[in-house]
Amino acid sequence: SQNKVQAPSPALVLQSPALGQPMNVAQLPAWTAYTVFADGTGLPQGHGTAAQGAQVYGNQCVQCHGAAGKGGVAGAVAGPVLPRAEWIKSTRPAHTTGQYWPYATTVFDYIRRAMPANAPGTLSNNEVYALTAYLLAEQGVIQSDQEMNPQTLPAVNMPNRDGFVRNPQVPAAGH
Amino acid sequence: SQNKVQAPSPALVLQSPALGQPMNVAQLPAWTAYTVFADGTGLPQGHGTAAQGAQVYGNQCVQCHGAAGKGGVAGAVAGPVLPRAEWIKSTRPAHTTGQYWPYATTVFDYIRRAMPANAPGTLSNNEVYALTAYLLAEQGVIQSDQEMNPQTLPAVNMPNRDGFVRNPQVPAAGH
Amino acid sequence: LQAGVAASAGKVLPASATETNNPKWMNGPGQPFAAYGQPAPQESHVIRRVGLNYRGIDDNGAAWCPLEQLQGSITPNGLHFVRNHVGTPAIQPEQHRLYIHGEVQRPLQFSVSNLLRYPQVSRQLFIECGGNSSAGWSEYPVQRTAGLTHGLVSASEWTGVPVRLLLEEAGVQASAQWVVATGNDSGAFDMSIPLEKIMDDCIIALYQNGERLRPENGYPMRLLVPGWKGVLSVKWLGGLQLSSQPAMSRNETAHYTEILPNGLSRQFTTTMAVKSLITSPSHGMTLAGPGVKEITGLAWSGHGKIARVEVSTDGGQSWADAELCEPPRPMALTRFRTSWKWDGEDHILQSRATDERGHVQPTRQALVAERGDKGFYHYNAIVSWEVNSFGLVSHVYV
Amino acid sequence: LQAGVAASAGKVLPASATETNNPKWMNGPGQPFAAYGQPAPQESHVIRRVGLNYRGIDDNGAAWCPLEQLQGSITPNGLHFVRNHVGTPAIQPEQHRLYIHGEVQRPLQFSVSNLLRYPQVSRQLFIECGGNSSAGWSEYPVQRTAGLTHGLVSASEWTGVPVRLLLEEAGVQASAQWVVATGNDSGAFDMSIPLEKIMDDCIIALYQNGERLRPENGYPMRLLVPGWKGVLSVKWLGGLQLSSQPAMSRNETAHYTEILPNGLSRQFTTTMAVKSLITSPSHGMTLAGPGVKEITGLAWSGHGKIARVEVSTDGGQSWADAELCEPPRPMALTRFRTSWKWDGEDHILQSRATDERGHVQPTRQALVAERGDKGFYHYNAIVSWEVNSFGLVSHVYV
Ligand code: HEC
Ligand code: HEC
Ligand SMILES: [Ca+2]
Ligand SMILES: [Ca+2]
Ligand SMILES: [Ca+2]
Ligand SMILES: [Ca+2]
Ligand SMILES: [Ca+2]
Ligand SMILES: [Ca+2]
Ligand SMILES: [Co+2]
Ligand SMILES: [Co+2]
Repeated sequence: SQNKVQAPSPALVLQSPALGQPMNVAQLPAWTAYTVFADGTGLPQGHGTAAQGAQVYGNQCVQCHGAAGKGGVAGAVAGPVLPRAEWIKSTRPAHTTGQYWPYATTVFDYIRRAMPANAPGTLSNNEVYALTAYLLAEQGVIQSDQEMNPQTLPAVNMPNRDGFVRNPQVPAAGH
Repeated sequence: SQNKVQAPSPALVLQSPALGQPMNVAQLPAWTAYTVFADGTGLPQGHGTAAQGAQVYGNQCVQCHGAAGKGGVAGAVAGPVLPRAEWIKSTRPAHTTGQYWPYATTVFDYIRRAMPANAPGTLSNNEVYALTAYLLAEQGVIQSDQEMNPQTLPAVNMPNRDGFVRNPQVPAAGH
Repeated sequence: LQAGVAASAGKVLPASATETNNPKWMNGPGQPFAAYGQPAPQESHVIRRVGLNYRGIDDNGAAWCPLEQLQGSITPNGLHFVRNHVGTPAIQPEQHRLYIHGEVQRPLQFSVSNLLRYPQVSRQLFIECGGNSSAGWSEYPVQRTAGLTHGLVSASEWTGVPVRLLLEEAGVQASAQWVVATGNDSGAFDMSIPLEKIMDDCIIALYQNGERLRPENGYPMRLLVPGWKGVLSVKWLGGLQLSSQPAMSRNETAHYTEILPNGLSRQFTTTMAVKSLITSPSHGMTLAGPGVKEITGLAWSGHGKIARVEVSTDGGQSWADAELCEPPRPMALTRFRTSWKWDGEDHILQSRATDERGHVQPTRQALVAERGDKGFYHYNAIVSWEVNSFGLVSHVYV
Repeated sequence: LQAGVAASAGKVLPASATETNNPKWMNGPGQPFAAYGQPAPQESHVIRRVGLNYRGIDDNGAAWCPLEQLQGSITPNGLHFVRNHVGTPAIQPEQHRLYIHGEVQRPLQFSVSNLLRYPQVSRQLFIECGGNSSAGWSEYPVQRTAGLTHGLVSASEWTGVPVRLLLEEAGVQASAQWVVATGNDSGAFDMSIPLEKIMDDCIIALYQNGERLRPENGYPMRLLVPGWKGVLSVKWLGGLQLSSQPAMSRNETAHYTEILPNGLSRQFTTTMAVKSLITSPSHGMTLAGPGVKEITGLAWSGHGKIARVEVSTDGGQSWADAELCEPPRPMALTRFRTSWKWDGEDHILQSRATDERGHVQPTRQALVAERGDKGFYHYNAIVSWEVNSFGLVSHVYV
């Protein structure tokens, strides 16, 4: 503005009323507490396998994402994983988890926060680990008997992990 | 704007599409044709007296403006006419037609365009002349037997004719 | 760096921290899309306050803009103030015409669809009723909200056709000095505007904040007379009659004239003077205990841009400049703000605006001294809100 | 001068000229006042166009702003574009909280009523979805209206609390470089924004065009990230988590990333580039015969103010500057206009914007050459509308 404070009287200063209330982070609601970062920060205790995940998937996901995650009304959540040079040749290269997503933690985080779309927040942490294991094993990204837990999940070697360049305008820090 | 046309190509010039359609002013609808000016311009042929006006008033006006125009739900349209020096002493000086309005033509014009408020545009020109005569005669501004017509109406000597000073920002021309 | 290597650095949360304790609105898909959106149901108290005159017809009165509930400098279309004499006409746009006649070379008529094809201009402009803030003339300070006292002002981005273009097309006769604008409400409301002003900056407004203007604000078109009293911005515009003389219509003789101390009345008042108002804190609010408060309000002037707004918390003894939000635009509302640390004592809050031509908003005392005690229109004095030690805010005169 | 003396000079009209031939809406009192106004029923065709994705839930999709039916540079709140993933949550404001946590000294929670008491700022800003105009990437020119192709952009005067104030209150830890913003839709939509941008100019928006923001636009509060892709302006904001690393959420990895010609994908794109669009004449309109036409449209840039808009009527061979309406504001929509005398022949209309930093809107050819054929987001190329000899306007590539 062209008209900044020139000679404020003592009582007139631009400042904050400081009305924020201190809080115990252990009481944060799930939707904001459960951000899972790529290095595993934020992952809850728990574990699950592809076999367990296949069961949950068949009950709660298949109706929207199809058999083995290969696509239904809501699109594929698992797909073939092609070498990048081949993948890029398609007109509309697939963005499926195994092919495109750089971090396995993101699969866990997104399923936990948003899926199943008609009843989000109803899965247990073990179910989310299991579903993540199931989708990754279906795509050959992990062994079909590998358990997903707070240690193994961030260590998964996602095929497209090095497929991204970052806009230099944002911090380089953090994965 | 900071960015006016600098080097317009031949086809690009700011101009009007000129889509107005010529018209015959005799066919103007009443609501815009019937502006009556203070010198009488715009008055239609016709005439009426206070006695005739009293009848129309009793049928179509009295329910809102009260007996003899002295006030009903919609306020007074006729009132006592006080000398200005006395009038100005009241807390809220009356704006009634005889006391305050500078031109009799305005009374005609307004009744014709807007009254009766529940059915405007239903009065004949003769009825409007008569109603104007009635309200003015009630207030002693004209004789009770004086006919109002295109010649007499603009000549009425309204008590507050010289009661106005004009904002110098507007043209001095025209009454 | 492999993600897995860093995993041990990650803080793993106990399962309990992530048990779902989400609010109920997160349990499943939300509301569907709406073709035309509406405010939140929880904001249903943010409405215009309708004041009816009960004069034998139902719709003579005003709907006041709830200024103290709003922010920024644009009025949402649903809350723009309305002053109607005989209700909002249900105009069929395809049957509506604008007639230009009187002292012109070629009388012309324009359909709405043809006018929509003209070059247009867009400007953020306030409209203020000449009778806004008339309660300020009362002997004792009226105890009503800011909106119910000063809410006959609103601002929109208006888009429309410069009237000049249409008058040039019709050919103005040398004798013409006035333009009589007539509306299509059932009272055929008419007002006279100097030709010079019309040619200078008046527009036939077709759009308000991006969309076609609303019925109660003049659909399908209204005149917009920037910075001048609102009654001149004739709604439901249908006629522009050029003339060497003004119409001397009922609303420019019997009303919208001001009785002066000398017993004469000022006629054809035009510009809305420089003015400002603190909208928060304002009458009826309660401050929740001592501490830092935002003081904010609106300033405007029919003469041009707002140059400065000062705020006082001691009834006008000392002043400090407030911050003006975004570069002020001429004849638009300008939001001002400042912070104030309330000590819990009695205080009188005031704002004082100055425009780019150097006009300064007067005290109530000065205004009444100049204009007398019979005023009704063009009240622009400094408004005083008293905060008492309970934090209650009321209207006072100082 | 007595009025009567001049009376003989007055033109007296024959009685026939004043017989009542008024339109029916003038026959009696009109509609009563409304507490909250609505558009004219005759404008009921001016609506957002809803495009659903039919992905197993009802409300995943977008509602497109009908740009070609609007004017000026403000979008009315009811027509602001909407991009929803899982519908609009029915948030109870008194139960809603904003949590600030992560790498801060003091985790804090804020109720809506407390946030409303903070100092605020008001700015006219556009929000544009990163996927707006994605149809431009298609091999053949998509034949859809301007709004249905480019209508994921809108502009409002947003008022809200600078996020900086709240973060300073919480105390930012030196390690923090990102802020993860989470919404309260049922998908808990989250995006990471650089802390530097947040501290610079981001606001917690509480008001939109003067009134509280609408449910589908984020009620009771949304993040506003000026000039950057719209998905970052997280709606129904509930959490701000400070962190040394970004969340790498689904929507900043699997989506809103751009596949480049070399097979890699660009991540964390930010600024919406300089762009413009002729909204009239545009696809689907018909010019009513040769003559003067207004060419008008919108220009914007996430880098700052629009400095210049040029218009071509010959497919980009020659250009002329258009008029910019009101002084452009940074990261707002700027309306441009010019007049064009159509000769009835085939013409290709284009607009080209330049911003104050000197960025010039590229041709489609240049954009595709740089970004390849796998693009979806951040399409800002010059748009070409062809007017054929029948006056029909369609979308072409040149
Ligand atoms: C009622 C329909 C529905 C059900 C059931 C459902 N989903 Fe989804 N899913 C969706 C929709 C819709 C989206 C896209 C949401 C968006 O665009 O924001 C989606 C997206 C996803 C994605 C991200 C895909 C991508 O490429 O971005 C994953 C992963 C996913 N779902 C996994 C699951 C799992 C696991 C389950 C079962 C626990 C499940 N979904 C059940 C509708 C469903
Ligand atoms: C149904 C109610 C109603 C009826 C019937 C009615 N009026 Fe009115 N009258 C009003 C209202 C309401 C106003 C004020 C309108 C406004 O403020 O714009 C008014 C105003 C007037 C005024 C202007 C008063 C002033 O000081 O500005 C005059 C003169 C008038 N009426 C005359 C008449 C006459 C003559 C008739 C009968 C032909 C009539 N009225 C019938 C309601 C009515
Ligand atoms: Ca839940
Ligand atoms: Ca007024
Ligand atoms: Ca006191
Ligand atoms: Ca009639
Ligand atoms: Ca986006
Ligand atoms: Ca052709
Ligand atoms: Co790492
Ligand atoms: Co004379």
